[in-house]
Amino acid sequence: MSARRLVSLVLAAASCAACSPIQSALDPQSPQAESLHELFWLFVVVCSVVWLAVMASLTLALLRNRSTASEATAAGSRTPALAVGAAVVATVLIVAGLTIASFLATRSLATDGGGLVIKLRGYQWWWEATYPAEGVVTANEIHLPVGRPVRMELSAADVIHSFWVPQLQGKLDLIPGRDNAVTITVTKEGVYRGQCAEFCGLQHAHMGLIVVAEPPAAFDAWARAQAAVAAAPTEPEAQAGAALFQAKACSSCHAIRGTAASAKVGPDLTHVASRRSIAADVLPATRGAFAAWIVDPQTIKPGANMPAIALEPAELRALSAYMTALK
Amino acid sequence: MKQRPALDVGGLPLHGLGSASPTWWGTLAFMLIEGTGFALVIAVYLYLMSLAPAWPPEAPPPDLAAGTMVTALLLASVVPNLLLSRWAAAGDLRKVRFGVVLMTILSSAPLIVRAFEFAALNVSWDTNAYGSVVWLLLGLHTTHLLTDLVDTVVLAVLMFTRHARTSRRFGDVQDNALYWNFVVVTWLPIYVCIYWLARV
Amino acid sequence: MNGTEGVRHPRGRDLPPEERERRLRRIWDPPRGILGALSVVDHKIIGRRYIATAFVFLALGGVLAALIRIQLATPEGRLLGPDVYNQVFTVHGANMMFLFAVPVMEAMGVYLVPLMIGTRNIAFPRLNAFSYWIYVAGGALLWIAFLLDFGPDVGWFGYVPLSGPQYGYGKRADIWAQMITFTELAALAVAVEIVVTVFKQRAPGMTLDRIPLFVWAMLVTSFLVIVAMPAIMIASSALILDRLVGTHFFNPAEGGDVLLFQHLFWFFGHPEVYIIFLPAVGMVSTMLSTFARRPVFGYLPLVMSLITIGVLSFGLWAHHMFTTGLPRVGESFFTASSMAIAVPAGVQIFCFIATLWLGRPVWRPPLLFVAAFVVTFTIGGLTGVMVASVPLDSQVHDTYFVVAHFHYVLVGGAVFPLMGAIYYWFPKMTGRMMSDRLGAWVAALVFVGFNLTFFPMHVLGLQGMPRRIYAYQPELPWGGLNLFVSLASIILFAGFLLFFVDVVRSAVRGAPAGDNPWNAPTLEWATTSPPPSYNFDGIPVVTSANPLWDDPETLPVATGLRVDRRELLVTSVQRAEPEARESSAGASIWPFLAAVATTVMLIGSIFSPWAVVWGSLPIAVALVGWFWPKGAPEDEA
Amino acid sequence: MEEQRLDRSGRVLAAALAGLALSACEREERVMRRDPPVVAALDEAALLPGGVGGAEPLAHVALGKPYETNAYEIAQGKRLYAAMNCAGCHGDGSGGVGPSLIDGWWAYGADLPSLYATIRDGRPRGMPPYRQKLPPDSIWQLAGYVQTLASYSAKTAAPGRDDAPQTRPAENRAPATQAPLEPPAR
Repeated sequence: MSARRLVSLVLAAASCAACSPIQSALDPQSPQAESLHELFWLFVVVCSVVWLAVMASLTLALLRNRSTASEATAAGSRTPALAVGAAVVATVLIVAGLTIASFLATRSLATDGGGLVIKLRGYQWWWEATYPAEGVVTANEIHLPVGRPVRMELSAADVIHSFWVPQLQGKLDLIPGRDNAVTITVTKEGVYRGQCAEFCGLQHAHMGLIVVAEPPAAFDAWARAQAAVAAAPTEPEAQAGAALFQAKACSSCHAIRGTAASAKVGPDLTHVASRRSIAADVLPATRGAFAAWIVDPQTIKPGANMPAIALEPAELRALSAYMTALK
Repeated sequence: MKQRPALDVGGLPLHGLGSASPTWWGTLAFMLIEGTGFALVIAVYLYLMSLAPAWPPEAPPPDLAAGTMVTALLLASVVPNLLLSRWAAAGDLRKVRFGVVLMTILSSAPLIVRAFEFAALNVSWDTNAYGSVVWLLLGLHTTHLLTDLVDTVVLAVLMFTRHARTSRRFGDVQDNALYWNFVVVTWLPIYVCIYWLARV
Repeated sequence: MNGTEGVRHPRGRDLPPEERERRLRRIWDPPRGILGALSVVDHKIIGRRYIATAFVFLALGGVLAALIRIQLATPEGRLLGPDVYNQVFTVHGANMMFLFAVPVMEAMGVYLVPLMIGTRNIAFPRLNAFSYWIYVAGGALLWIAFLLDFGPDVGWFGYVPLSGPQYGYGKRADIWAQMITFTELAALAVAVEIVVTVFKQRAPGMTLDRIPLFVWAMLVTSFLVIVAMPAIMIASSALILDRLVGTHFFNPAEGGDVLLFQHLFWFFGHPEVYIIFLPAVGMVSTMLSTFARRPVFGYLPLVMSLITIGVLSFGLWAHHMFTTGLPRVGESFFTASSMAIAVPAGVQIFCFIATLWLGRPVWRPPLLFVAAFVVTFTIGGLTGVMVASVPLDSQVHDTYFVVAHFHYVLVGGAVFPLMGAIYYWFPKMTGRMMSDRLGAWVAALVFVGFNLTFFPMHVLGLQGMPRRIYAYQPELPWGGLNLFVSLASIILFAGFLLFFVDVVRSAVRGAPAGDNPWNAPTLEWATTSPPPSYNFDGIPVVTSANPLWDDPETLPVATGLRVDRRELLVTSVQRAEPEARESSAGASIWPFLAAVATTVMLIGSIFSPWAVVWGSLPIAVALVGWFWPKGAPEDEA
Repeated sequence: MEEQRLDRSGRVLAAALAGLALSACEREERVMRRDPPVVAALDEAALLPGGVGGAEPLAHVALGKPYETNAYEIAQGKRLYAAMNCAGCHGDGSGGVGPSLIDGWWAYGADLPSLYATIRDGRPRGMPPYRQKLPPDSIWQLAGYVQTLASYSAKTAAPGRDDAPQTRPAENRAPATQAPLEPPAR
């Protein structure tokens, strides 16, 4: 039993080492996740010791009087009563200890909000991020400055979602009619992945979120670029795409700041090509992926609210060129 | 296995009354279920109240007249109800017949006034959550009034048939009286919730 | 007037045994024919039907589990689309909780409690029949809806707003909510019967400290049902009202609250776990004592721990809501109470081990399942301590870690003991033994298969895999373990398959069992296997906690019950002193008709609120028919 | 005799189940993706001159009229009603700048093809065309939803009410209890 447990843990460690740890609670990258991680291993060690002790006594008990005889043994002795009593006392102490450790960890998580505020709003099935002070609206990918506490203000537009980036912080729900907030301080540069953790309907499985932690200077540059309106495309094909975007159904749902398109139904696409992925981290933000997503979203994310738009091949090329140009 | 007679129960009565009757305990268990249900709906009421910025929201509090009258009628019915229970325990068929007929009338009266209570709530169930929860409270209690009335009517009819003269039937009358007391007692906190918590 | 004197009724003790048996059979045997089968009120027949039906639902739920494992074996699985997958996992969960786990535990109680306490039928036998039919109707509602692509797709927990009027399109969520009404109605009915049976129908002399532990467990469970189930009925009714007539219980824009639903759901949902687990503890205690060949160690601490768990279980509900942002004070309270429940659970495990330590274990299949239970459940209990901690839970909540945790608790803690219990009581129910050899194989396959399937899920959860996802992207590092889990589940399925094979084979060709094949100490073994329709010829008189070990040859009995009507003994609550000879209701078609009327009303109310009004009339008629005296000897006293 | 009766009741039961199955499938099926040719065919409504009245596209009939009977499609229509800002002119359905949609009085016909044409091509005095703004299947969803708003007979499927402030009794209390109003004065 213990061997199997060990193997599994080794297996876990191995699988973490083998691939990039992009969404794992076992690879903490912020003080908050770090303290959760320490607490986790404390619990694992204590629980394993308890379990091994129980298993050892069970094995001994089973093997001690191994017999097929059918007579009942004489009434019990004092030893087991004492042992059971001691075990109960030990349980009480262990439980009390773990409870205290858990309270201490909770306290260590409580941090004051920093200067940066991000409003994260959950939609079926994507995330909208607003930086009120910086004037940035984006979707499915948020950038954070390293070392600065960030206050995430969580709200839901439709059903309950849950914000969870395991490497950075435990999860917290986005609940219609209620406001939640959580503070994160990322200490290491990197790209982290999160995912909606509360069942939210058809595409709950594909509601990813990318978190990019970068040095403050890079973050400021990013925020400035994101706050700007979209530059008019220069290539003729992309220009044709821009016209199509306004004429076709795209502009009924999406906004591109700096153009007439300002609908708030779907994600803001002003700088969509600057993101690492599209469709809530389902496809990379490449031209081919844009085309695939525009022409047949329901095969990629069945049930998503993006309808398929009938387009001529040339129109599709133009639109995807335009999307790719929205850096 | 071989059997060895160790006890003769032949002399015991064929039916126990009160706590010796399984039906009595069953009634108690159902009262526990329904009491929990009432308590939970009251908890829902208090929970929604604690969230609301104003209570009742956007509506005048319920008018007192009908609800208070129902309360008075219910409380008044307790006395004959207890008498009926005592007559049943004594096995006095004549008085029990009178009692069940009286209780049929006494338990339909609050039901009639209850109809006016819904109008006196000043809010519809689909106006807001406050309306929903007061309608639920009142509806749930009305269901109990109604079921107990049907039960009393059936029992009243039964007491005039050849099945009346058994201790089992007198037990039924006692259990029904017990249940009516329960219906009255559960009304009191609901009455306070609906009519008086909306005024504090 | 109460007929004690007056007419001389025939008494059992005055007759020769054969004649007594003939007369008892004539009044207690169930009626024949289709109508007779629908009128049965014998707790053994209803219990058997209940158990068999629950196992059918287990098998059906297992098929859904297999579909889930095939879908998740590879990244972006293409077997099921998101719509079907959501229905599959919802129906799997709802089916296992509401149609298998709770009913099967109550069914074991329905079958065993009257036998273990030495009475002839359960209290309110017609209510028992009604309960079974309502349960079948609820199960049929869920499964027919699912097969018609109509199945609920909102999770077994049905959180609003996803299940609410705006996002729960069509009638799928209503099916879920109404299925709950059906099963809870059935469960509440059984709980009332068991409470009253244990309180009032125990054999003379069975004082509180002589009640078998399984009966204690069922008693505590029944109280949990009585107090917990109204919460879910209110939650599901409020949901239906929101969806059907436009109330606003859960609409934040009109003063409602979405978390209110979660509070109500988990006020039921957490005790629910113990409703499933406590009977299993009772089964383990009973089997352990038989196969350790000594009375169970620590009777009093075990009873106290059952009661403590029952009470504490109501202080835990919010630990399912740690990620909703509850106030800190509340979280601390719920953390402390959730962890505290580890203490009584620990007491139970320690007493079990001490029993084995003092006894001479006999290696028959039930003991194998008990061992599997201790090993597996302890892991589930310890991961339970982990999820009770708010900070830890914020990482593992709604991930595969929790999926692993509750399968360890529910399968390890309840299904393993249940399978052992089937091996243990199968001889009593059918008169035939199940196979020791196959039993050992079943235990080994299920134990190994279960742990290989579910242990890696802890790791998957920590690696960030959320629950209830129909697919995952190949870039995420979960492919290997998921494939491993899916392959390992084949072993688990093989174990269950072999179990069903053994049940069917033994029912047809098993070796005859005899009255007491395990040399067990409790009263159900004092009668024949299977027991006659009247359970006991003479009502046993109890003088100790393990009556059959005191004297395995002769049974002290109470005599003097009539043989011309269904009669049983009512005793006092505390000391079980005889109080009355009570009649027990005979077979009747009315409970079935009442169940049909109720079914029509409840299903109709999914579509129109007026169904409640018009549907109540036939129910009232059926209930009057049910309770109206027919002049049978049982009706008069 | 007994057997025959069982046989007959079995057949009745089977027929009832089959009927239930059909209606259930119709009502609850969720088709998330329609093939592009089907979507194109949905645009081919044979309208009478003037764009009022006419035959539905054969494709809609062949699909089993999902936009009238399927809960999911109607709910999608409701979502689009909010997303396309229909409320900007029609309010919650009771009208505003644009005419009311719940009074049962339709200036351009209450049948689905006419509603489709109204949304797709627009109408004089302010109703903009959505031909370029929505694909045909989305317009059908919207038309199906709008039709339920003024429905005076129970339909097999209705949209749920929104979790939003309520300005009028919810759709799920339909059918409305009042008779169609008199046409508004011009």
